[in-house]
Amino acid sequence: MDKRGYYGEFGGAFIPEILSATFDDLVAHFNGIKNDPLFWDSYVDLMSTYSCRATPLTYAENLTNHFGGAKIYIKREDLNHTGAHKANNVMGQGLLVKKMGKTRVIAETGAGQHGVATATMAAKFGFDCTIYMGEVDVKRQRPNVFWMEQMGATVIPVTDGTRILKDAINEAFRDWVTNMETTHYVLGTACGPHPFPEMVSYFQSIIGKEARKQILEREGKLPARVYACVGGGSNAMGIFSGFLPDAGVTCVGVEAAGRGLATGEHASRLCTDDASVGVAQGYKTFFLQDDDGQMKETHSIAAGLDYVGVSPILSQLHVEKKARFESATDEEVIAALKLTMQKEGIIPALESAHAFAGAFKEVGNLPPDQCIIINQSGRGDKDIFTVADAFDDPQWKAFIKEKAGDYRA
Amino acid sequence: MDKRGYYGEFGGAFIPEILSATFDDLVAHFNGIKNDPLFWDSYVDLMSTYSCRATPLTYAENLTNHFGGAKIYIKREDLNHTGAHKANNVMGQGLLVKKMGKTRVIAETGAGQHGVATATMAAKFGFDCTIYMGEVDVKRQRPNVFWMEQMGATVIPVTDGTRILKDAINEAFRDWVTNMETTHYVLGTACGPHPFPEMVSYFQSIIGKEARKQILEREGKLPARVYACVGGGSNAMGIFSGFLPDAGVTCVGVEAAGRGLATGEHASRLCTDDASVGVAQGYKTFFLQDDDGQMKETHSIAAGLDYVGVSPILSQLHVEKKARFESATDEEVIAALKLTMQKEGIIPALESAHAFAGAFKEVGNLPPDQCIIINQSGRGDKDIFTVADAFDDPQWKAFIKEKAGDYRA
Amino acid sequence: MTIVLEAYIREKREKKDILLMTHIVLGYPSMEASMEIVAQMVAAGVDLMELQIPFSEPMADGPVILKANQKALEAGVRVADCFKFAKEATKRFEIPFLFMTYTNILFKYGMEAFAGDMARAGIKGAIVPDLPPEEGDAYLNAMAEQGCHPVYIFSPTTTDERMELLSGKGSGLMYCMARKGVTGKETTFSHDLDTYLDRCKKATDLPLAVGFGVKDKEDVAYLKGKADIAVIGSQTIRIVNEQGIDAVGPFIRNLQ
Amino acid sequence: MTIVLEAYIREKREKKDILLMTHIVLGYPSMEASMEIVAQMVAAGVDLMELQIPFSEPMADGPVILKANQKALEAGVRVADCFKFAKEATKRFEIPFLFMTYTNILFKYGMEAFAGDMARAGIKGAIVPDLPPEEGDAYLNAMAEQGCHPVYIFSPTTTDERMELLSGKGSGLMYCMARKGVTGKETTFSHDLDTYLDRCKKATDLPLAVGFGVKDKEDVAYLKGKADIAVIGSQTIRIVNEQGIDAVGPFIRNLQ
Ligand SMILES: Cc1ncc(COP(=O)(O)O)c(C=O)c1O
Ligand SMILES: Cc1ncc(COP(=O)(O)O)c(C=O)c1O
Repeated sequence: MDKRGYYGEFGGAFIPEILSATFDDLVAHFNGIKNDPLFWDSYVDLMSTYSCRATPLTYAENLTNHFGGAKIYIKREDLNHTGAHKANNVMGQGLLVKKMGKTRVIAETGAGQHGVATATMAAKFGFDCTIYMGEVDVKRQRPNVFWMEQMGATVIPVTDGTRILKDAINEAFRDWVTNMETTHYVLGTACGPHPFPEMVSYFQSIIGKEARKQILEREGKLPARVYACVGGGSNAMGIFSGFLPDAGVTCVGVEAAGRGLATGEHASRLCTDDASVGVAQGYKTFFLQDDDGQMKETHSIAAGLDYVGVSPILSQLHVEKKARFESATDEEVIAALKLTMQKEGIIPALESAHAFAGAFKEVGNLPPDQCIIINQSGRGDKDIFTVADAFDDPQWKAFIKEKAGDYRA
Repeated sequence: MDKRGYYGEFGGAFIPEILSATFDDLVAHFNGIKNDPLFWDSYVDLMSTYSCRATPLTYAENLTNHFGGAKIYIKREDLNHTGAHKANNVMGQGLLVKKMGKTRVIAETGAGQHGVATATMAAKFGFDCTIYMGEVDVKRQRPNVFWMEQMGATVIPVTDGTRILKDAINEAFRDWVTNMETTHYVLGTACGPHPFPEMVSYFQSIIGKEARKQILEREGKLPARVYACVGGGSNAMGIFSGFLPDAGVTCVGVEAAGRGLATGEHASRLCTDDASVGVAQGYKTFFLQDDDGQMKETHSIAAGLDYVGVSPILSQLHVEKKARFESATDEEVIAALKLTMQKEGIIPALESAHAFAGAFKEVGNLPPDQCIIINQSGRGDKDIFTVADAFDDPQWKAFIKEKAGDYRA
Repeated sequence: MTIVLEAYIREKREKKDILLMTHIVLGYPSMEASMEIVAQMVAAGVDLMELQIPFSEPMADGPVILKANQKALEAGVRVADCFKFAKEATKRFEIPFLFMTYTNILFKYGMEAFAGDMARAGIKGAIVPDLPPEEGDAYLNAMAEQGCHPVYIFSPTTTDERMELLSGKGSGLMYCMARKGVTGKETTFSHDLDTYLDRCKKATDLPLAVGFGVKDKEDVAYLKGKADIAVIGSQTIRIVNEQGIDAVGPFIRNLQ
Repeated sequence: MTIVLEAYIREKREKKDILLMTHIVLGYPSMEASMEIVAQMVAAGVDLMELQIPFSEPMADGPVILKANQKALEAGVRVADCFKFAKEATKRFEIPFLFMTYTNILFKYGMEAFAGDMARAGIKGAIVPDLPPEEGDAYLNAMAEQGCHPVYIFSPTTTDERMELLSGKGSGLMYCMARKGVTGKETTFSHDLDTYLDRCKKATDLPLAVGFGVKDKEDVAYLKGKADIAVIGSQTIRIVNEQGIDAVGPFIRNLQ
């Protein structure tokens, strides 16, 4: 084990001894593909024939008029196969797994998107597949569980800890330390031990590459700001990476303020002082933890943002002030989601709706000759149970009750 | 009213007097855009920035190996915004509505896809929107109803007749004859009075144009066969139109055999003798009707195929033997869906799965140096309630019961 | 024979300010009831009647007639039953009867056969709302051959030119929709209607029947001097639904 | 002082074929119970003990120890309580104690403060499974300064070269995982294990402790002559869960 993947003081690879050789192998293979000019082409080819890359950049004319500020563009990761940016990372790692000669993949999932994406990739590449998912998330994202299972994956509800994303990650590591010869752990976000933060960002950078080219074609200039929601940080890293070198572009990460930052029931690690630097799940970053270093319970309406840690690369961008981090409450997110549906006919995932909410707070203050890009990391129809609950839709409830009645009969 | 849009003996415009002027206007505007070389460009531009056209052509390597016959390609209409080919037609008509200066759109919907697509288009273009949907379909496609409503559309459950697609069409016409000054009826398939069959096929022809180009790029030759499911016929017309002039390409439309052609509980109009020529819903075609001309009840597991009539253009292709029509039973469709999910990580809509099932019956008999294209008209995750029921998934049922329990509390 | 219906109407009009045409759906609520309703209507002084052959897709009808169509079909009404009914009605009652139905019923029956059996059943003409003249060659020929009246419809959106076309193709009477929309909804009888009816009168020499939303004495009175015939459609079905068959006679009597 | 632990082990080994090291999670099921378990174990002849400071994300632990961690935290166990416990245990009992925990507990406490308080509490060393030597500079320095043993882990996948690296960084003893995976699962003691332990022996001069899946007399017997210490981890927690605290003494006695 050589390069440990540090970004300032963040990152590293705090892994159990037993995985040492596995990580050496992984780093070597990852370095191999990074240095292989043909690999990126094969990746882009896969993504443009199996998924629909380049994903479009949509001009949101009605939202723009509504806020009367900068022009709003939306990068449409929701149009990816399986409905989110997660596909980018997963397909990239799938190609890597083939190169490594492994036959089984495992993954954690929070929102279920990464699980569905991994199960999909496993079906396509012919790998065995096991998905770990916190029991709480299994409940709120049942449709995704159903599809994962139908695609041949085994979904294991994690009943330990807080039974959400972080616990699923622990459980995936427990599987991995037992089965690393055959198995690759497809980590779903730009977190975890090196090389995952770098590797996941590498695959997701396809978003930023495209978006930069597209906005230049459309507007002839760079955006003033780029907004992305921040769970683990992969979609943010993906789009930010296309604009970080550009001094004039502000990258804004939007975290989950849950029931409000003041309530403590949130999942904001960078935009509050509630988090502090720590080491868990194999890497060093800002974590929501107590003084002893025990991880706290987090809350977000969006399962995919409900996470204690954050990409070490984003932590470093935060510390260096190369990116700005804000937050949006559950309530603001629901309002942003409604507005976007009604104005543009677009349904962002609850995760993505954080980026929209963050942008909506600011865009009216920017002059109309500027433009911004919001990264729509995924589509919201997977969230119907959560959204219908959040909207408290009586007809949906009636429908579910009737359906349940049918099943009882 | 001049040109009546006949295809052999099929087609025409059997419309109430009150719509006469409306249809004249519609025909004139449609002719206008057809003859405007810039219109098609603006349409393609909209579709490639708001939806993700060109949709990919995916090589299904695992399915190909599984059947050991011709190479299987899948045209990925499921990756369209809103999840089906319906978006093509709807966005095209949306541009037309803007040109006509109308402010309100109405539509019928069966599977809900066309309703969602129309509600989406209405949100984007700022039109008022009312969707008519058979009560039976409202029940089986509740998630779609939820999204339509969230996007600002009014969904009216149709409680008359057999309470499915055809009844929704009648009801939409009833609205139209009352509100034609302000309102355009966005018919969702290549049926109905002229110019709808031609107009919907025109917008959907984008599928065939792309597919033809893509397969030539990938394979250097045309496919031996092209498969599409046939409800009203719009996705079939869309892809077939790219290949009809090619003598070497067989276009195969796959209809819904429901519980089996012999049971009479199906929706097959062209591949059986159960249907006969008739006039209803404004056009002449093959209908599933009794000797008096009363329409029969149809059945399909796929709400979008559960329709008594069929595009007059397809009827003529059938009579002229320029296309071949086959069918697939509910059971075959479920099997094809499962296989496709597990082999390719792709979830076809139940409608689209008919095309897969039809292709799977034949592809093994074609030599490996040939290729075929299956049109995947939509994605299946909208169908979770139907699919979970068809698969009889106990965990899904448990989930729904628990959810209902929460709502009762 | 094509002028028979017109002659009848003109003759009657000499004695009455406005004639009444009513509409029923055959087999709703039953074939026997339908006959009883006809009897009451004729006795109450109705001048002409439309007999609707039920169709599964009555696109131009509103909820009341739509439901009646469905119920009749559910009860098993066949087209042959309707012809039988027609034969009996025309034998029993002196007034002229028209068929009202949709294209497919004629098409499946065969245009010539339909017109022939119609004529033999003593039916004077037909109203087929989804069969515009552009699609009507076979129909018009068959009707002409049998001396039956193809009745066309004017609507408020019909242009003057088109009114002339329709007038040239149709015969017997001209059916003027009082407003847009389907049968059975409210109509406001207003100045707009007057202007429209003036246009109708200018466009055709045929007697004018005004329908869609005509439901009470007041409406009928309004039409006097503006049209030859007031058409009562959905309202009689509503009366039957709400007050029973025996309420039909008194309702009709009260209209005049 | 770095040789204190090794010296103790070698001395004990002269009298016993194999030593026993046991493992408990502090505060599970309660702090009092933990102390009672330690007492029973010492009385039953345990030679060394690992005291695990509970952590919310015990990535390398299997279900039994994982749940014990959680329960302890739910009961409110703080790191400070663990130091207090350690101080008392080292005072009351003669055997050497090690801390076992995860990096974040040390990191948040501060490496130097942690090592200092450890030393003051009489704890001989620490096992931190998610702190590989590559990440361990601060830790190693702090431990060295306080004369505490950083105990490293060999696993069946560790290469010979890496074993030497680990051996050079660690002291006190070398913890050899008997198999892949997490704590608390079955292990098959087989020829593969022998080959692996031979490799371990060649790579280091430190005493070898073998853990992961060692659960009964038979397992312990198998390790005689192959290792210096048998480590009983999850199995004692299982005994406590299933038979209560008082079963611990008899269980340990029966192992030897
Ligand atoms: C649609 C969507 N967006 C965003 C996220 C958050 O992850 P990340 O911050 O890695 O992009 C998730 C995670 O599941 C997701 O499903
Ligand atoms: C996904 C999908 N495919 C196919 C159809 C059938 O329609 P058509 O035959 O017009 O393509 C529908 C109709 O709703 C649909 O939703």
